[in-house]
Amino acid sequence: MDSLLSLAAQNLISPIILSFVLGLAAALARSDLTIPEAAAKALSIYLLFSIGFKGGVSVAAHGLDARLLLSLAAGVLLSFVLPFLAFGLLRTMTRLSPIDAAAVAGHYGSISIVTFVAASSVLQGRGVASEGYMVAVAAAMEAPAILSALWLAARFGSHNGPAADSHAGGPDGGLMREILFNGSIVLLVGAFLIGLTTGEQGLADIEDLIVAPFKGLLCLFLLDMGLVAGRGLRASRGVLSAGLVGFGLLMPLCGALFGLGAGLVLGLSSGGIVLMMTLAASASYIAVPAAMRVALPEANPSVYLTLSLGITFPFNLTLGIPIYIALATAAGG
Amino acid sequence: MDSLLSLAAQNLISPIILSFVLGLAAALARSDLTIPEAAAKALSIYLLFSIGFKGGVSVAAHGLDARLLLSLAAGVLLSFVLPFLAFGLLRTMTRLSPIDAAAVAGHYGSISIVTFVAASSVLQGRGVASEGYMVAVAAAMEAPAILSALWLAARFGSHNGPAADSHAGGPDGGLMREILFNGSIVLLVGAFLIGLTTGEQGLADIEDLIVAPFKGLLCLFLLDMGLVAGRGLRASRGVLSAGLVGFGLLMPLCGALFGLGAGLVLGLSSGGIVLMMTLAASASYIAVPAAMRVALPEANPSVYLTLSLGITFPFNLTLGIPIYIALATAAGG
Amino acid sequence: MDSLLSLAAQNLISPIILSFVLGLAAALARSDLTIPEAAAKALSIYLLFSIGFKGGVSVAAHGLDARLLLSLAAGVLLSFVLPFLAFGLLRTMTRLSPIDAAAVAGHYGSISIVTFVAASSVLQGRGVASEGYMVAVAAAMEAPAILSALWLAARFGSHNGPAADSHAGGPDGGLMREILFNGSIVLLVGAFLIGLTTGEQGLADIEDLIVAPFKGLLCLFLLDMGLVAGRGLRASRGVLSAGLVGFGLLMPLCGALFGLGAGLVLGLSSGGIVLMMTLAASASYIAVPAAMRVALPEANPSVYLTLSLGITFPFNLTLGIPIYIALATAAGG
Amino acid sequence: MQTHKAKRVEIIIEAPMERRLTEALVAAGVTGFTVLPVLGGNGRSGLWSREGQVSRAGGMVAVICILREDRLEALLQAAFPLVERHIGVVSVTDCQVLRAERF
Amino acid sequence: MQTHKAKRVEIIIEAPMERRLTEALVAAGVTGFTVLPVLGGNGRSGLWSREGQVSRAGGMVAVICILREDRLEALLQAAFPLVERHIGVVSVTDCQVLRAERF
Amino acid sequence: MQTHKAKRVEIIIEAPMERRLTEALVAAGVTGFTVLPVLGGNGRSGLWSREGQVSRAGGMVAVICILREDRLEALLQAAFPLVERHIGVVSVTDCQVLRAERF
Ligand SMILES: Nc1ncnc2c1ncn2[C@@H]1O[C@H](COP(=O)(O)O)[C@@H](O)[C@H]1O
Ligand SMILES: Nc1ncnc2c1ncn2[C@@H]1O[C@H](COP(=O)(O)O)[C@@H](O)[C@H]1O
Ligand SMILES: Nc1ncnc2c1ncn2[C@@H]1O[C@H](COP(=O)(O)O)[C@@H](O)[C@H]1O
Ligand code: NA
Ligand code: NA
Ligand code: NA
Repeated sequence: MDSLLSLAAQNLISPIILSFVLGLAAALARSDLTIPEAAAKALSIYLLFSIGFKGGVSVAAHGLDARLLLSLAAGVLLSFVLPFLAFGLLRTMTRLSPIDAAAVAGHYGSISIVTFVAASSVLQGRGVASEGYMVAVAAAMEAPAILSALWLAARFGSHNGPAADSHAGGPDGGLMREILFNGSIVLLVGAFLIGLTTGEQGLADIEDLIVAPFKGLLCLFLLDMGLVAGRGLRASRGVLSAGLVGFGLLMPLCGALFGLGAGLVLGLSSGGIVLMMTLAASASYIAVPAAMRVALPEANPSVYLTLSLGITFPFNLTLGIPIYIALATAAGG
Repeated sequence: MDSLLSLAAQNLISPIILSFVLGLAAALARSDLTIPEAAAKALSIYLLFSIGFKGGVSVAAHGLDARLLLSLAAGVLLSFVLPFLAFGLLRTMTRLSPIDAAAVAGHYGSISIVTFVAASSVLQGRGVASEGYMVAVAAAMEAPAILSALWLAARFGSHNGPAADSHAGGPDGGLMREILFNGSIVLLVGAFLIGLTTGEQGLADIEDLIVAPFKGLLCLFLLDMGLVAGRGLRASRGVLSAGLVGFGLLMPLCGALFGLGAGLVLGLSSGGIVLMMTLAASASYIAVPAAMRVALPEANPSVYLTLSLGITFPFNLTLGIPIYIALATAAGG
Repeated sequence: MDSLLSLAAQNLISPIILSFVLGLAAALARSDLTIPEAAAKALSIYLLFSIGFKGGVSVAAHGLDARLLLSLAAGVLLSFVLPFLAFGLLRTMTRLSPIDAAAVAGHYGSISIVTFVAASSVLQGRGVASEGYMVAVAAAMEAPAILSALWLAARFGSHNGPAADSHAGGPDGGLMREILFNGSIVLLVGAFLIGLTTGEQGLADIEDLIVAPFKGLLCLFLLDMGLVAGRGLRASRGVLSAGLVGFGLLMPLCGALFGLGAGLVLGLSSGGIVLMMTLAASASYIAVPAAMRVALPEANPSVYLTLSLGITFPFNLTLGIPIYIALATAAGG
Repeated sequence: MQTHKAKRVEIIIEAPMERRLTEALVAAGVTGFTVLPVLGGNGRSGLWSREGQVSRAGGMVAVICILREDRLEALLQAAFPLVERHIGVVSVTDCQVLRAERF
Repeated sequence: MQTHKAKRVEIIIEAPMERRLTEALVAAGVTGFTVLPVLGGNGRSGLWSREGQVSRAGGMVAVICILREDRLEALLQAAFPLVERHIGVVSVTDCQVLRAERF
Repeated sequence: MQTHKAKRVEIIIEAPMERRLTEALVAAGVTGFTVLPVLGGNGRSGLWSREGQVSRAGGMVAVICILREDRLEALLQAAFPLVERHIGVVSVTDCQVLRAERF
């Protein structure tokens, strides 16, 4: 417990977290500070390319592993299953309509790559190794949850819901392609493969870009995330009931426990378990919202964006990651 | 005198100044070279974050200082007072209307952070130390001058001027909040506090981003400043009378003398005095113009933008900074 | 032959080429991955500034050379002459109209700076030195080809073609100024002069920006080029006949032979010959298309953009550069 | 100068739906349109701005389409199913164009 | 397809005034509008372009507002004090909308 | 509130021609206009989008010009030679403006 506290405190006093807090505070104080949209997108491309590449290089160095395929399968399974848990919790804890609950549930089965990056960064700062292929697991977990959400909406939603959608281009081939060839998945997997192919030599070529300034650029990205989260919280004050906030804090812990279980069963390293927990605990705010706008337009976007970005993301960033590290250590991971 | 010349020459043959000159020349030759607006904004966010952070780390290392508070107070005072001097000079030397003169005066009480960065960079290149908290002084000097300008406009402007404004949302709470929570102030102060909190450890985390490529990115930013200044000069050829140009060259020198006085009284280090002079000598072209568009819409924006960006900024960058260093040295600072 | 193959293979397995391939594949798979336009422009400004500057520093270090002027003259001559060769080939191999053929021909006389950068990067990776002033040759080769194209269009095009244009502001003073003070020429030449003036000292100031992360940023730029080339190929499937594709592969080889001849006559170093070949072999996709839209609006932009970016650029990047290196070595360069 | 009657249709729609809308337009024979970026807006679902978005999810675009009067009905039929269930605003204005043969 | 008469108001105004304008619109009961970016322009105060600006100070935005005819007067009353003293252009066009109940 | 009749002209044209168009407008006495960015579009020369461009070459912009009815002919005369040979769409709408003296 003691070490958990000191771990959390140490985590909180890092430029990365404080940059997020600065953005959050600026937005809540209604400052006009903004990161241009193009710069924020460029930063996210940098982060995806960089972690994908480094993951690939690490797999190239340590060799392919039977556990890689099992971990991918476990990630896909978690992504499929967690929305059902989330849906159940939401229907119990909140008054969300089935459609809204299904949409939110989809976000919690999928993942937040920035939370993953932040956790990797903390692990690295503490010298804890982890499996390079966890990046591929992250990519594999992005999409399956969307299908679970659509199924939940079709099963429990009203009749003119997702059904009506299909004639407007709903969960059709177009949407599946969009989800699978989503920019962030393609970039993450592509950079992973480039890293895998070019290995240490490739890394030496470009490490002055993808290693050295990484933490600093992550700070700037989190500054922007703080601004966006803060503006979202301000804009949707009315939206968040106590039940929703409770869900936004409870669900990541539940997800993390599933991640812990998976990690232990797979026999991942201690760092790998932490990353699996983080993936399971984190909620999407890029790929899934876009898919939901297309496939479940009746669902209220401010509910899922605010929950995922305004509650769960800051929770994971500040308290969640230290908790997952403590739990993984306690579980003898 | 000799050393002033060689100092100026050495200053002029740096990639930083030459990048500015390149931008200026390209714009005057009507080249279509442009830096995208989003990239320029991203660069300025980088610069503000970087110098704020480094200032904070330096204060964390050297300990808080009674002089910090006194310097902040001196900065605020200078920012309040200099517009009155500027207004007097403008009414004497030029035919500007009282409203236009008040608007220009506000710019000269406030500061240009890029001029400050350029001066820091020259000092650092020469191995001259300065107080880390001068960054906080810079932030404190941004806003007060705006109030002086509004007061001058209300006192000396025509009757339907600023008065009429108040019912359109003039120098009201909204405007005060916008000025105080202006993006660049928030970012500078926020990064300063992050640097102060995380100290050397935080710097080690992100110095590959905020220290190593700093000078190079400053070059690219100054390339853009040159382009903008050149386009401004071209667009407003008719606007600049000899009197206005004279003011744009004289006022920074006057401001610098006030800064010198303040620095000597405060007992700042030689580098600190140069920075205080630079702040007093520089004129705003970001925060104050935006505030003037809201509060003094009758004032002609091309007058104040051209003066501040097309005359005073290049003057400070090329000749001003060496002069201030020579003066500070001569004053035994 | 053997070494050519291993050279090509080695070239192909670099992060730079693979990033291009990733972009190409993502676009062909209709992924929504995009690099924001502002970020792509910012990257190209970085590349131009960086290679211009480094070229200037290298000339400053090795001293000015009589060959510099001769190389510039040779470059200008090649740029004037190659469009005639291209026009002849196009009229023989394809059914393009004279106007379209003239427009395409202009692209092949001019150059692609990214191909040049990629070749420099391969040379540097193999420790082969080259003349720093080749950057200036690149700048000198951008524009002359445009004049040849306009002349070809006027001579062989229909009567209401370029003639009608002149009254709409055609190949008039405005256009000439636009071509000569084109952003990329100005930036390349300007940065070259800054590097020449500030020399090694200037480089030391900013090398953490313009040297260290260069290869990594080139990867990101090529990722974007792959995306754009892929989208272009997809959008203009109908446009590319077998004859056109053949031209897009043959013309760079012909150009490279002219470049080889010029390099040998000038007595350039082995690296310099490779760069001269690369310049002659490469085709413009920035400066020339913009000029053609203004001066030859009847020419079909999808023909020249697809050829230059979708066929010749990838060919040069993957196979061309290793071939030119092998040829230059074989010629005892 | 000779001008001809036409209609100008402006559709403001969520960015993730842009591709579906333009495909539906093309399928309905409406092959000329222009897409403008949108910075922000306000409506029943509240205030938003592009710089306040993490992703394109909440962003919007404006699709402008100039067409002959007799094709308007086909366009509206094609666009309606998409804007009906999604956030979107459609307005139609009378206009005059040069070169009627283009539309 | 059934359409209904409405008005399309386009207000081009300096970027620093955007927030004040949209707040005034909301206060006047005009809750639907869309903000478009502006690249540059020309007017009595001369030529400008966004890439030639150091700051937003000189930039502008276009606010588009589609509303029922009977609300137009309220909008103009709300917007006028702001555009009067600031740089700004207001134009009103007749248009047709689908789904009248939204406006 | 008192409004006055005017015309709103919208010209969608290739970005490399923007400067020529606006110079022609100014030469024809049309000194007020606003330039909006364009993200993409479709037409006889096919689909394009700004993020799919390496250079400005294929990009377009929209120039909006509000002016008094009696100046419309001069504008169209000035713009026509440019849009005729280049890719471009011109539409004219009736509108109402505040402060007629500005136009
Ligand atoms: N009356 C309107 N005029 C112009 N744009 C509107 C209007 N109503 C809605 N919009 C735009 O459509 C978006 C979504 O509207 P809503 O579905 O009402 O939230 C808003 O954010 C605006 O960008
Ligand atoms: N007649 C007009 N049509 C369209 N936009 C205009 C017009 N007049 C002014 N503008 C826009 O409003 C800005 C300021 O106008 P002004 O106050 O006349 O300088 C210009 O830069 C244009 O962007
Ligand atoms: N009918 C139209 N309505 C709106 N924009 C159009 C129309 N036709 C063409 N455009 C725009 O003009 C560009 C070039 O058109 P085109 O010359 O037909 O290829 C297109 O990419 C669109 O951006
Ligand atoms: Na999850
Ligand atoms: Na000052
Ligand atoms: Na060539």
